[in-house]
Parts: sequence; structure tokens; C-alpha cells
Amino acid sequence: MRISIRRVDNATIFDISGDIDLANSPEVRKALLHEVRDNRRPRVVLNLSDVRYIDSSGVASLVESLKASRDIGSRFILVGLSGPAREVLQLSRLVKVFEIYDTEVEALTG
Amino acid sequence: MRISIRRVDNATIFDISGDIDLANSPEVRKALLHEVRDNRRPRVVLNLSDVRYIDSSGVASLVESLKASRDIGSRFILVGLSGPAREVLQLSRLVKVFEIYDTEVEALTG
Amino acid sequence: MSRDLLLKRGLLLKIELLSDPKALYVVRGAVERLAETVGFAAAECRSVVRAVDEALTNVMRHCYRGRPDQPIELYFRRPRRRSKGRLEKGLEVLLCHRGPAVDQAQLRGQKPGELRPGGLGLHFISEAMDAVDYERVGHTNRLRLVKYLPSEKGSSRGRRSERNADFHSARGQRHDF
Amino acid sequence: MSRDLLLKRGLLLKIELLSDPKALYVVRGAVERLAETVGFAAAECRSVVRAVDEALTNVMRHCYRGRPDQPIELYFRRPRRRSKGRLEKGLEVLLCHRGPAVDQAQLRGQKPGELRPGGLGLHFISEAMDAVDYERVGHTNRLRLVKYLPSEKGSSRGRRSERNADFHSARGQRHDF
Ligand SMILES: Nc1ncnc2c1ncn2[C@@H]1O[C@H](COP(=O)(O)OP(=O)(O)O)[C@@H](O)[C@H]1O
Ligand SMILES: Nc1ncnc2c1ncn2[C@@H]1O[C@H](COP(=O)(O)OP(=O)(O)O)[C@@H](O)[C@H]1O
Repeated sequence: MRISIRRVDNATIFDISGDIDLANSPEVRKALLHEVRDNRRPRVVLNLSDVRYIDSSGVASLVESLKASRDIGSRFILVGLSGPAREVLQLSRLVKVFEIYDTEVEALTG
Repeated sequence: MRISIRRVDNATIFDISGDIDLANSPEVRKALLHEVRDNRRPRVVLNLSDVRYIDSSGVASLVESLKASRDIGSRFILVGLSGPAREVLQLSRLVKVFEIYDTEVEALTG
Repeated sequence: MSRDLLLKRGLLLKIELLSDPKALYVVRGAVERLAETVGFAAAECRSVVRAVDEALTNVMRHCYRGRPDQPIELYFRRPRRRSKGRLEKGLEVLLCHRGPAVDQAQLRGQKPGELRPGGLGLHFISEAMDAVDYERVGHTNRLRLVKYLPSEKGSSRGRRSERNADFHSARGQRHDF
Repeated sequence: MSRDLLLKRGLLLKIELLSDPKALYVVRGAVERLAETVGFAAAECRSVVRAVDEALTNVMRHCYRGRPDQPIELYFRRPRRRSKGRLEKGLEVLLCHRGPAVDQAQLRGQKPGELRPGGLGLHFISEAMDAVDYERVGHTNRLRLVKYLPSEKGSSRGRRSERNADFHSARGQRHDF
């Protein structure tokens, strides 16, 4: 798993690639919550297009970040869901709960 | 591993995808030798672009087919080597021994 | 060498690991290919991988409480259920570990769709598998996960990969999967 | 559960299989990810996979003579060599099997580049690994394959994947790979 982070205007974009599982979801969680809660970025965008696997602890980290962003009135957005990522969110019945876009442009302007 | 076979004019083209290993190299060997020896096709082309792994028994099947085709004066051609296939032929120092093309058009007309 | 279990029960494979989450990535690599070899289609392979991964995650978190040095064993074998005189085909995974007995009353996930972090693992497991049983044998906890192949009629064979062909049992008999 | 070997020797993983060539595809899936986890770059992972696969193939063909129901065990652990006071890092694979003792005088491959089918397996193994030893212990043949990571100086750490972080030993100590 690899996380990289870009800051564009008032948005932070996380590019995550590889597998998100119990070995690294704490790291993902920490990075996301830091950007949402501590840095209070108005828009946090998570690019999941290169995610090959995401387990329930990874989904839990996304849910926690979404709740934290709602608490402070910012936006937490998923973009470019890979097939496996979409499948797991569907299984979790969370596709309609998250704000999801196909492209980064939409995620930054939508 | 999946083999499919196409016959175009005086050539036979094998498309092989997946992993070639001890579990299926006997099948690859049989299919190739049948086309070279029994059907005496003037040109047998092996498309390796979707091969993800090839072991020494797979390489041995290619070598045997090449020898059989030399015996009867026909041509045995490799085309579109995937990265892993090229790596294994390089390790075997056989890249210069085989007739290899990048594209099917070259393999059929070259 | 311990010939015992492997040979007695006609296993396909056995994996021993420690409760370090870094092992999950490795185990998923084997399970995905094993499910494919046994004849599952790609989406079914992903389900089996997910179920085994979530079950291991639960053991690491809830039984071993994050200690990364505790033993876990995974046995992969053919399911033993017979239906209408035929051996039903598929994959059975036996996950064995130590630690306190699993209190089945505690096995409560959440309904999917709720905005609460956590509680999805059991849902993923039951969604993926046809049978999920917990058992305590001596000091060992055993979780048995079984998934059957779609029964073979008409065109279903066409969906199966070329790797489906037979694994052999411990006694050298052929077992058609 | 057999805690013995896994716990005594601080293994990363153990795989038990039968000598059925269909198991090779599954084992490669695990070995590739294990090599990656331990810190090898992609090309090195492919080498390790190739070496283990060719070694298993040789056991299946030459020791078990094609019988698909014979036991094989693979132990994966950290190499134990110390160099200049530091534990050298990498991956050690121990392949254990029964069958007649391997006659080392028979272990002759061909020079690569020769147009003879066969005889490349040993070349692939020795090209990939830093150490290759055969040993007979009781009725068990043991093949030990070791590959070390490029030593860590300057930028070499950058080449290693994020999965390189530490596996834990059987005693709960951390071992930096
Ligand atoms: N192997 C296990 N041993 C003990 N308790 C478990 C085990 N697996 C699950 N549980 C219990 O069931 C609950 C729900 O599990 P799960 O759906 O996987 O969600 P989560 O692990 O995120 O809480 C856990 O919180 C735990 O209390
Ligand atoms: N595990 C083994 N047990 C016994 N003999 C072996 C073993 N591995 C290799 N050999 C011998 O070494 C020879 C060369 O092996 P290899 O280079 O792998 O090529 P191949 O297996 O195609 O002959 C084999 O033909 C065999 O005689």
C-alpha cells in the first residue's frame, strides 16, 4: 500500500494504491483524520482508482473520516473507485452514503 | 492457462494466456508439436503477449517445437513477448535462437 | 515432517502463519489462486479471499488482541457434504487458532449501510460463504468456512477456468472438482 | 495445533502441499507477495518465485517421479547469517520432502543457450539465489534457498515497498527486515 498526498487550493487529494487491510488501515485512518480534523481542510478527496483490495477495517477508516468531516462541516469525497473498491462499498451498502465522483475534476469542482 | 488456436492461410497462430508451468506445459507441448509435426503447417506462430509466467518446462516445450520445425523445414515464430516471457528467454540465452517479432503482422509476413 | 493431517484428510494445502497483519497480504495471494484453481469465477474468488481475510483479521484483533506472534493454521480442503449421492464441490477452509473460546453471543456485526465504523467483517464473511461454523476442540478454536461451486449444469462449466482440473487426494485417487 | 516448528524458529510462514503440479500456481501467489513484503524489488521477487517454483518442479519430477500425492513442506524464514555483526536481511526458503536422497552428482543442468529441451531449472535457481544447499536429515531431503536484500546504504531503502516493514519473530521481538 502506498499513500501520497497533494494539496490543491482548498482541497487535499490522497492517492492510495495497492491493498488496504489491517496491516495498514491504521496508517490510512491517521492520515485522513489528520487532514480532516487537525488541518481542517474544506475538501478531502480520496482517489481509490489504484486500490486492489480494501477490507472492513479500511472501510471503517473511510466511515470515520466521513463522520469527522460532517462534524466540522467539510467535505469528504471518494473519486475513481476501482472495481474492487466499488464492490466492497456496495457490499457495505455505503455507495449512497459517500459523495463519489468518477473524475478528479468533478471531485474538485462538484 | 488458456490456449486458443487460429488458422490463417498457411499459418497457425496460438494465443496463450496466463501461466505456463509443469501443470500445463505438457498440454502446450502437445498442441504445438501436433501442429508442427502432424499437420506440417509451414508457419506456426506463438503469441505470448498475455503470458504472465513461463517456467523451464514451458521453455523446453518451445525449444522442442523449434527443433521439430527445423527438422521439417517449417518456421516456428514467437510474437509479442510479454515482459516475463522475454525475461525467461533472456535468462535461458535463447532470445537470439528463436525467430521473434513484435507484431502478428510481421510474424505472418516477415 | 508431519505427514499426519495433510495426508489423513486429503488436503489441498495448509498454511501456518503468525498473527501479524503483514501476513494477510501473503495469505490472500495464495487463497485467490486456490479458489481459482478449484473452479470459482473471478467474483467468487474475491468473495472467498475477503471471507478468509476478514476471519483472520477478527482472530488477530479479537482473540489475540493485537499480539502479532500467535499461531494460526489454515487448512484448505474439499467440502465433504454429499447431496443426492454426489460429492458437492467447492472449497472448505478450516481456520485454527488458540486463545480464549470465541463467545458466539459476542459475534454481532452491524447492519450494513449504517454509518458506524466497524462491524462489517462478519457480514462480509456470511455474504461470501455457504457455511460458517465455530467450534472449540480442546484448546483450539476452529472456524470452518465452506463455499460450494454453482452446480454443474449446461453452460456453467464454461465459466470455470482451465485450472479447474483435478487436484489429487492424499490417497492418490483423482477428485474431480 | 503444532506450535513446534513455527514458534521455535521464528518463521514468517509455512506451506504444506502435495506433489501435484496444480499446487505450483497457488504457491507462486504466496511466494511473490512474501518476497515483496520482505522488501525485494519486483524483478527480485520474480527471481525468488522462479527459484521456488523450479525447485518444487524438480522435486515433483525427479524425486517423486510424477506421483501427485506426496508431501512437500516449505518454510519461509529470515536468513540467519551475520555479517560484520549485523543480521543480514532477506528471505530463506527451506523445501523439505521425502523420497530417495538427492544424488548431488546428478544435479547437472545444461549451459543456457543450448538448443536442448530441459536442463534449465537448476540454472534459474542458482541465478536467482545467493545460497543453494542440499541436505539429507533422516528420511527428509532439505533444500535451502537464500536470497539477501541489497545492503542498505543511502538510497536503497527508497526502492523497498511500503510493505517492507517488520514481521515479528516468534518471541514477539521486532525484526527489522
Ligand atoms: N474471532 C473472534 N473472536 C472473538 N470475537 C469476535 C471474533 N470475530 C468477531 N468477533 C466479535 O464480533 C464483533 C463483530 O465483528 P465484525 O463484524 O468482524 O466487526 P469488527 O471486527 O469491525 O467489530 C466484533 O466486534 C467482536 O466482538
Ligand atoms: N530434486 C531433485 N532430485 C533429484 N534429481 C534432481 C533434482 N533436481 C534436479 N535433479 C537432476 O538435475 C538435472 C537437471 O535439472 P534441471 O536443471 O532442473 O533440468 P531438468 O529438470 O529439465 O532436467 C535433472 O535432469 C535431474 O537429473
